[in-house]
Amino acid sequence: MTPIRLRKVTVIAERVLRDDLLDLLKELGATGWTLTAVEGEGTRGIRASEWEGRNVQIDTIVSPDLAERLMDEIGRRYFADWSLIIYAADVDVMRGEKYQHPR
Amino acid sequence: MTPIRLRKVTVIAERVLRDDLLDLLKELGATGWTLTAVEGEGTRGIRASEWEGRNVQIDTIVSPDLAERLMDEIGRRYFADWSLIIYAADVDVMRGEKYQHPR
Amino acid sequence: MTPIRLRKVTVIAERVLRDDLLDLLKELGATGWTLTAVEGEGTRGIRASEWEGRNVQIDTIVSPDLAERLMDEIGRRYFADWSLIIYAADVDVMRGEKYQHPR
Amino acid sequence: MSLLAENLISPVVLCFALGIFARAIRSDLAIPEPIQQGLSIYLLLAIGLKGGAALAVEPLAALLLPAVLTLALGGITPVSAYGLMRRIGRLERADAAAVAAHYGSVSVVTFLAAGEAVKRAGLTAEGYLPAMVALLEVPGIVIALLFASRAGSGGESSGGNWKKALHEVVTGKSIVLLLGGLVIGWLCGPEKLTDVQPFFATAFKGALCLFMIDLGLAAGKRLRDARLAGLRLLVLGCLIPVLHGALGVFGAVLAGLSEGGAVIFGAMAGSASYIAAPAAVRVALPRANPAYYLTLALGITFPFNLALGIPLFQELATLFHAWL
Amino acid sequence: MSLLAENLISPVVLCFALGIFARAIRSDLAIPEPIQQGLSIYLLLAIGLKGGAALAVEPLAALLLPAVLTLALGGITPVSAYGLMRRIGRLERADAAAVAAHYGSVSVVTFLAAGEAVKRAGLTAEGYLPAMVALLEVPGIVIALLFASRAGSGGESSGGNWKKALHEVVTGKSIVLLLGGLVIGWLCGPEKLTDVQPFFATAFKGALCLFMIDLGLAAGKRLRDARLAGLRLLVLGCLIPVLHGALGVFGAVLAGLSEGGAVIFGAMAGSASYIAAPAAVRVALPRANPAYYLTLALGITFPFNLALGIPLFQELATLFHAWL
Amino acid sequence: MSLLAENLISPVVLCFALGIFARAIRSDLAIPEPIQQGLSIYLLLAIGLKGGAALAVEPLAALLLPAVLTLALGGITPVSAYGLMRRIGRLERADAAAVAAHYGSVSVVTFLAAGEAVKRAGLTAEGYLPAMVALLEVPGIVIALLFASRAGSGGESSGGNWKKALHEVVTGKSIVLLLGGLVIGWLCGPEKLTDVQPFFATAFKGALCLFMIDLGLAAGKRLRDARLAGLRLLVLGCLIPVLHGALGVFGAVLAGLSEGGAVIFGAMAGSASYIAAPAAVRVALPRANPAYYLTLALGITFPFNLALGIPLFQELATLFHAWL
Ligand SMILES: Nc1ncnc2c1ncn2[C@@H]1O[C@H](COP(=O)(O)O)[C@@H](O)[C@H]1O
Ligand SMILES: Nc1ncnc2c1ncn2[C@@H]1O[C@H](COP(=O)(O)O)[C@@H](O)[C@H]1O
Ligand SMILES: Nc1ncnc2c1ncn2[C@@H]1O[C@H](COP(=O)(O)O)[C@@H](O)[C@H]1O
Ligand code: NA
Ligand code: NA
Ligand code: NA
Repeated sequence: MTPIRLRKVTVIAERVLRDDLLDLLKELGATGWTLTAVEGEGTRGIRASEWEGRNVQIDTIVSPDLAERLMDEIGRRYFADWSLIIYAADVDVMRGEKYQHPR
Repeated sequence: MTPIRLRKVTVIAERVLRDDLLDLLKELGATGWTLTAVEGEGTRGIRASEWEGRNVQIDTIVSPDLAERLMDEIGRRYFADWSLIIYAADVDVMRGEKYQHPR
Repeated sequence: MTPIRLRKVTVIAERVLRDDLLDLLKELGATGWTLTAVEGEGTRGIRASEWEGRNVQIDTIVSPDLAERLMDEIGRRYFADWSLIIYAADVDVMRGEKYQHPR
Repeated sequence: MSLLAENLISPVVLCFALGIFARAIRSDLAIPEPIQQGLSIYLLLAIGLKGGAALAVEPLAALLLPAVLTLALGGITPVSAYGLMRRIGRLERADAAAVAAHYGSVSVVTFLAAGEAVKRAGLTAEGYLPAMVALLEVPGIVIALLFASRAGSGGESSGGNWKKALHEVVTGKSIVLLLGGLVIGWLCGPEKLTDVQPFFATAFKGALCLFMIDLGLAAGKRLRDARLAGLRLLVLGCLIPVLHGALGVFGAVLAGLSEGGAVIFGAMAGSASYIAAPAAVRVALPRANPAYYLTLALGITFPFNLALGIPLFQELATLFHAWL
Repeated sequence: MSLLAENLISPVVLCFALGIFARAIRSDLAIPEPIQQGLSIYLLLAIGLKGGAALAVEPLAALLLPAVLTLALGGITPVSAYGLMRRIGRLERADAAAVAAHYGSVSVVTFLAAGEAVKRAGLTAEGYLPAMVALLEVPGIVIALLFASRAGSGGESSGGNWKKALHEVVTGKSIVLLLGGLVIGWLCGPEKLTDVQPFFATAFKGALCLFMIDLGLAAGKRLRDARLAGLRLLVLGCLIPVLHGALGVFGAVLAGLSEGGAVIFGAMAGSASYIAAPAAVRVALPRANPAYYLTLALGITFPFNLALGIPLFQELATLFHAWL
Repeated sequence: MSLLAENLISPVVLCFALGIFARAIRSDLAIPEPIQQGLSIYLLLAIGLKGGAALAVEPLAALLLPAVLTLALGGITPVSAYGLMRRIGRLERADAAAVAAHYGSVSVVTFLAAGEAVKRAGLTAEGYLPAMVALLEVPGIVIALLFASRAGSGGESSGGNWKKALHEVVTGKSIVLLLGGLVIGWLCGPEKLTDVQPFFATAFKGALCLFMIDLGLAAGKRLRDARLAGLRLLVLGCLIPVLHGALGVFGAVLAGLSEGGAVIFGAMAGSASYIAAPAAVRVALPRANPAYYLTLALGITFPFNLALGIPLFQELATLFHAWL
């Protein structure tokens, strides 16, 4: 089996955004996600979610196109008011076709 | 010190597979691993491991050769019956030689 | 918005090093970090931090220059006595300029 | 009817309902995973200790008959569940075997709830019953694996999986804690346990409430799946506990157990495990679809027993006791 | 003065101080997050159960007057807090609204500490007060959102946020557990709760101590920020609890509550929530800076009430009771 | 001999054995990390509170002699452990120093187990002993660092590490909770603690059982390493507790403590810390191999003391008391 080159988009954000972000991913056509509870510090000092627990890191593997759209859309919606970071990287995925087509 | 380019193979799977997967990594010659407890959703809706806790994400840094073998072997053994995703990416590793030779 | 190519430096180390490593990142000019609690095994069998809990994985997104300096400096300080792994990879970051300039 | 209300209006049952309700309104209420695991460790150990202390003052010979009965039930219930799931439920072999493994073992919380109901009714039950719970864990999964392996549905390496699944059950934390508690309780006897009773006995019911909230949250999730499972499975999920439960009550009365003990035996036979069994089944029968067995055990049969099954077993126990 | 010492030298208050101290010396002491969440689930449920058991033996009509009083306070306190934050605190609209939402609801731990102080003073309080805490959670956040939306500071999709924030409050775990506990306690009544009391009632104060250590650690972090918040906010953080608390005590005495009940009403009115409100505000008013509301609620007003506010409300309650 | 059986057949010791057993059969039983941390926070605070309440009714002058004894033991035991590890154990300087730091401080659980044994034997012990445990934490690590720094094995920046390690010990959560509990207990006195006693005192033994399971799991892992450590270390891991324990018992009897107090002092001197010390040593002596100190402290000396050491100290205490 040859792996297929796709993009892994990573969003690290306050936990209150968790459900919103996952809904958005589905809406735009991602086939899955993986979420990790993380801690973090960035340019905004204080974290309101402190009482709500740590940050969440959401990774989703998608086609390069979708990666671009996802990043733009999340940035557009959340950069103004929320504390988050978004980045993407290349990954070679087994059964890659499974993650390419929006469901 | 110049870093050496290696591959980071990531497997995200149900927690019941944890020990099997780690044994397999050792068997095939990986020198180490890092495991993170994660949550996730993919194309299979339900997760039997729910009672057993979340998914596990296993990262292992290996030589490009071994990466290929690892991915093939894990795919061969588990893709039919289990819920998991496997991907790899390039990383530049300090003291890279340490992770290249099977122990 | 076009993402900017930066480097993600990852350090996985015993938890006792946590504060030291984060201080060092700040000192050298990283603008932020994300920390995940992980488990792991490598070439050193036993982990003193067992009682102190698991390993920590620290990811920091920085400019390529700084990435190099960070990796060198952390390696120089900790490779002799401590159990840790350091690697870096390319990532395309939204609002990338935010993470480029040392604060 | 008043027995029913009496059974439903208790902190333990209402906490379960609170969990289901919270899930229904999409509340963010969640028992953190480590707390949930800590609670189940606590509950299993506490049950074991209590049973062990009872064994310490019991002549071991008295255990023989109930043990035989337990093993008999452990043999009959998975076979009956398998047959019903194949014929009426129309499940594949692997799926039916997986479900059978669950009905062959015991839901510890149903066991506890039956114990509470017995106590509330002013009855008593044999103290050694936790030992029977441990005994009942093993045969169910073995028989289920036999069914599955006959069909070769255990995967290519089904030989290896066999051994693994048995190891999973026998060394699984549920059995280790239950048996461990039994042995410790038995070695120490009631007197030496006095100092740990405030923690393991007095606080038990309250801790169980927290655990029930978590179970309610999990069951609430499954309840939604229940609709998808189809009417056949839904009916079976209510029928099987009645059948097996009646059998358990009947057998227990026949074996000379007290009325309270018969109720609890009914709950043991009529319930389906959702803590120990799923892990073992996932390992042994990866091809079986978890949606079936989790939904049946946790989403249908467990709430059914909590609300209706236990009061029914109480009625049956009274009835059979009067008859025999 | 001796009332003050009496109030400060208690395990609960000293555990809070221990947390602050540990933070000050940069100790690595930390209550793991799941334990902290487990404790808050336990505390809220226990408070609810206690209140519900009290409701079960209370004629419901007796609740009318206190409920009206609670809603009145729930209307007045956020308006007053908003005004003070705008005029004297010189905060932006969104920030002032966010702070107002916090002062409009109740700090559950201050509520508990007031209950303890009342008990220590040999007084009693009405048992239904936990129901009032739940009632007071909602109006504060609604009024705050009204202020913010008038200014359009709710973000582009502020309509959607409105609904979301309300959902967040009403289905938030704090309310679900508090109300859930109330209903369960009320349905079961004191007698059926007997078995769970060792866990939920007898062990309560000790578990609260652990929770207070965690709060102390969190407040210790905020205390450092308090200096940055500036003198104006620091003064307001002490002034508002005095104002609102006096109002609460006065209203309660007027409504015919006992002296002990009046103290607790004072603490309810004078305290600022730091568990339920922050999450709702973060969703509804993302533009508001968390540094203001968290520092005020947790870093300034909470310790102030614990140390000085509660003894003051006790004095006031005695005074007003003598007057009226 | 019957003393031995009496000591071994207790829920606390058997839970430790259960943990070792579970590890041996490769069970998946595990106490989640946050629960384990929560338990150790609880245990340390509870011990502190108990000691503090005892201090509150004790004339402070009575503490002088035991404190001097404690400091003396804190000075002698690391030196003796260092010497033995260098000569007989043939360890490097850094490794020997690291081990010495562990034997210089106290295993809190051994301390508790000794307290239980004393109680079971119908004896009583001085209430202020927890204060001595806290006192004994510091000298061991300081002396060990002195040994290591003489050899320059503290790493390039050993000056910095010195300060850091001391900070780590003094502000470490163990000391903060133990001392914090002591101060709170002392300020409140027994009476004001009444309300928190159901949680911190009555439930204590049971909670300790859960903690022991976790220790058993950890020790089980180390037991396997014990074989690798070689016969020399294995012998030393049993010899040192006997030597130091006898010294502790003797000193305590000499200082006029009760027989029960002497047993506990023996356990304090003869035990090796495995909660506070490892973290401090890892920071201060990164070159020391954790395999040595963890295996010795947790895998060998701790089970040795639990099974054989404590009964031995009991015999010795009776003997010395009769002599002197
Ligand atoms: N340079 C960085 N490297 C890694 N993670 C970062 C970085 N900057 C921010 N983050 C993560 O993104 C979250 C939000 O960042 P910010 O909006 O800058 O406060 C932080 O809590 C971190 O988890
Ligand atoms: N597109 C994706 N992006 C990131 N993680 C995924 C994706 N699809 C699946 N996963 C992860 O892999 C696990 C198994 O996926 P599946 O076998 O598709 O159910 C999920 O629980 C996720 O943690
Ligand atoms: N080959 C590897 N792949 C992934 N993680 C590793 C690898 N080797 C070591 N690690 C991580 O780095 C930590 C320290 O490794 P070591 O110093 O080799 O014991 C381990 O606990 C793992 O979390
Ligand atoms: Na059954
Ligand atoms: Na208020
Ligand atoms: Na010692």
